Amino acid sequence: MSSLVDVFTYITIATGAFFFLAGTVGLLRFPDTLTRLHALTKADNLGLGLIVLGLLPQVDGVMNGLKLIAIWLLVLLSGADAGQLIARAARRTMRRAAPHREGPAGAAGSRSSAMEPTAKAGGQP
Amino acid sequence: MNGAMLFGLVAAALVGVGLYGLIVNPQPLRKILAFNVIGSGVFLLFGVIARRGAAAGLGGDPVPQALLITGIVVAFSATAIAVTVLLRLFEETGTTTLASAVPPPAAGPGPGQDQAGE
Amino acid sequence: MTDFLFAAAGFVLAMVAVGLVRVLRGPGDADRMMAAQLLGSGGIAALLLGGAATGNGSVVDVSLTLALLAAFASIAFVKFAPFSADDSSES
Amino acid sequence: MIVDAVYAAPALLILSLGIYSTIVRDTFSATVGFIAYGLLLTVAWVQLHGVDVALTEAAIGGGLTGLLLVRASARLRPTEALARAEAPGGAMRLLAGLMAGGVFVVLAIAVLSLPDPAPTLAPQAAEHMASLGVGNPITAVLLAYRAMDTMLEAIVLLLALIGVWSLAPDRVWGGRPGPRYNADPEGILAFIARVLPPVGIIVGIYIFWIGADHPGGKFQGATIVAAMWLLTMMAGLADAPPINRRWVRILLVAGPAVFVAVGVAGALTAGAFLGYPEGWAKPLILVIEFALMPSLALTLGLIMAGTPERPAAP
Repeated sequence: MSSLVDVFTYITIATGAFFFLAGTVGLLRFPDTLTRLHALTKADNLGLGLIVLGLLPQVDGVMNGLKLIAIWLLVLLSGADAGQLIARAARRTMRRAAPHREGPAGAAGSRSSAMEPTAKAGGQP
Repeated sequence: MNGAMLFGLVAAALVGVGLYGLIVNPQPLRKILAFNVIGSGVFLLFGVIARRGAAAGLGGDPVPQALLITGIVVAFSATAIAVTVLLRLFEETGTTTLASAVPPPAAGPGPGQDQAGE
Repeated sequence: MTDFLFAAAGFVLAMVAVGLVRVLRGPGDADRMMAAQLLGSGGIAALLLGGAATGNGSVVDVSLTLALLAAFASIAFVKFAPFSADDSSES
Repeated sequence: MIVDAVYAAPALLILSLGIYSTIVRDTFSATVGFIAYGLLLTVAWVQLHGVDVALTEAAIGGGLTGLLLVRASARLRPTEALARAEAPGGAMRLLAGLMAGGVFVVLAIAVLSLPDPAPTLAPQAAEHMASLGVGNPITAVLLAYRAMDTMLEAIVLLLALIGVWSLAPDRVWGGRPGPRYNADPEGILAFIARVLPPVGIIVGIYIFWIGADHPGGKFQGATIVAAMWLLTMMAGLADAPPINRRWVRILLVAGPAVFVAVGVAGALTAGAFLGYPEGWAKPLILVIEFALMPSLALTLGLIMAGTPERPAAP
């Protein structure tokens, strides 16, 4: 019985560690700030979630288990929000760096105008 | 115990690194940072000494550990004061230079302009 | 089990270290601010794994505090940074 | 083998980050490096079996110092070019490097020649813990054998706050600290400032509460509560009170005043300043902790809020 639980722990923690690897690979390989931020906030938070899941059967006491879950939820909440805020700051910086690219078509221009309505819509929940 | 020794050596190196930064960095904020690096090196050394004193079922000597907590809080309040003094100096003069020949406040970008962005 | 948990903690720490090297190189401030995020998730994961390996239950409380406050520097960054255009300070 | 390598990793990362934030050109980069350095120090304290210290480092180094430094380095950015022009020449750098290297070598020798059965006060601290009724040896040390340090620490924080206030220009003396932050129109910051503080306050009180028997305590708890207050201020949901309000002043001194009063009472009844009469140690420690916690939270929050910048208009 307990060995079955241990197998569960091995598998989930190994998977969680894999997502940390994926996040770091994304950080190294992705071309710009926004995609790198995406890799970091998504993959690492999932990795942490899996590690927490794997550790749950190993901790003693319900209280410690609840605290582990609370840690993951807090990291998710603040990670998602901080990621969102950093992304907005980065976008403002990019726009300020290249204001003339905003209007006409072109690789950079079309990308930033495509992002415009999405971000606006997300801004007013 | 070997691991604690490694932290001791890192602590000694941090004191050296911080001292170097304190001398060569002209920006006062960098000096405050460097001072904090020295401080944390000293704290780490203290932590190693506490760890070496593990006895009576405790993971470390609680007396130096308690002093460390006091030290961290006091270091924070000193940092807060230093940073506030620096920001006020910048607001009043528009510069943070520590050189003795301070340029007159009128020269350079005025402080009002920088504060407007707030 | 203990060795496995330690190995996992070391692996996550290594990933954090590699990520830190990348993130601190910039080019912009926003990239650098990711360092705090990186340690927010990776550092907490390593702490929890190490704490479970050594059976130190109080580590959970340290992680809880870190989880609560890890976003603080990022929030300060967004609130105060003047968004330097392309970071002309770097070549 | 694996265990040793994992144990060594944070130490080496800390050293690298310390070097990075000392030698990198850009001040903002140095600040970010230092924040990461502080977060990793938390891991180091856990490794050195100082979980109480780790909690303090996580709360102060991870939360308040990061906020303080990022704010300052963003505001001081216009001075970068001028400061760089003042950078010392090669000879000076060499001299500084030699001196720093010398200090490192001396300290390293001192570390390597620490006495081998290390001197320790742990048995003495553990021996008397039972008579205090406190399960956490650090709390026992902070509030019994070294209570004077803890009292002076609370007073140092108060002095730091007075120092921060005294930098205010005369016309805004007694006014509200810092700028009034606008409520974030984009909503995210306001959202997190509504969701996080209730959780944070509970965690802060929890860390304070378990401090008697497990790692934790009033400083760590108060720091978390102060950080939550600052979050609502930064999001524009709350404003710092004018510093000339009577309730602010009373709350600030209440904690240290209770501490001093208990100390004086100890001098009268137990024969020593801050001595506890037989059997009264635990209740008196609780009284001090309860009185200090709100004062510390308010003091830390106001230190971070900064110098008064606006007149105290109602």
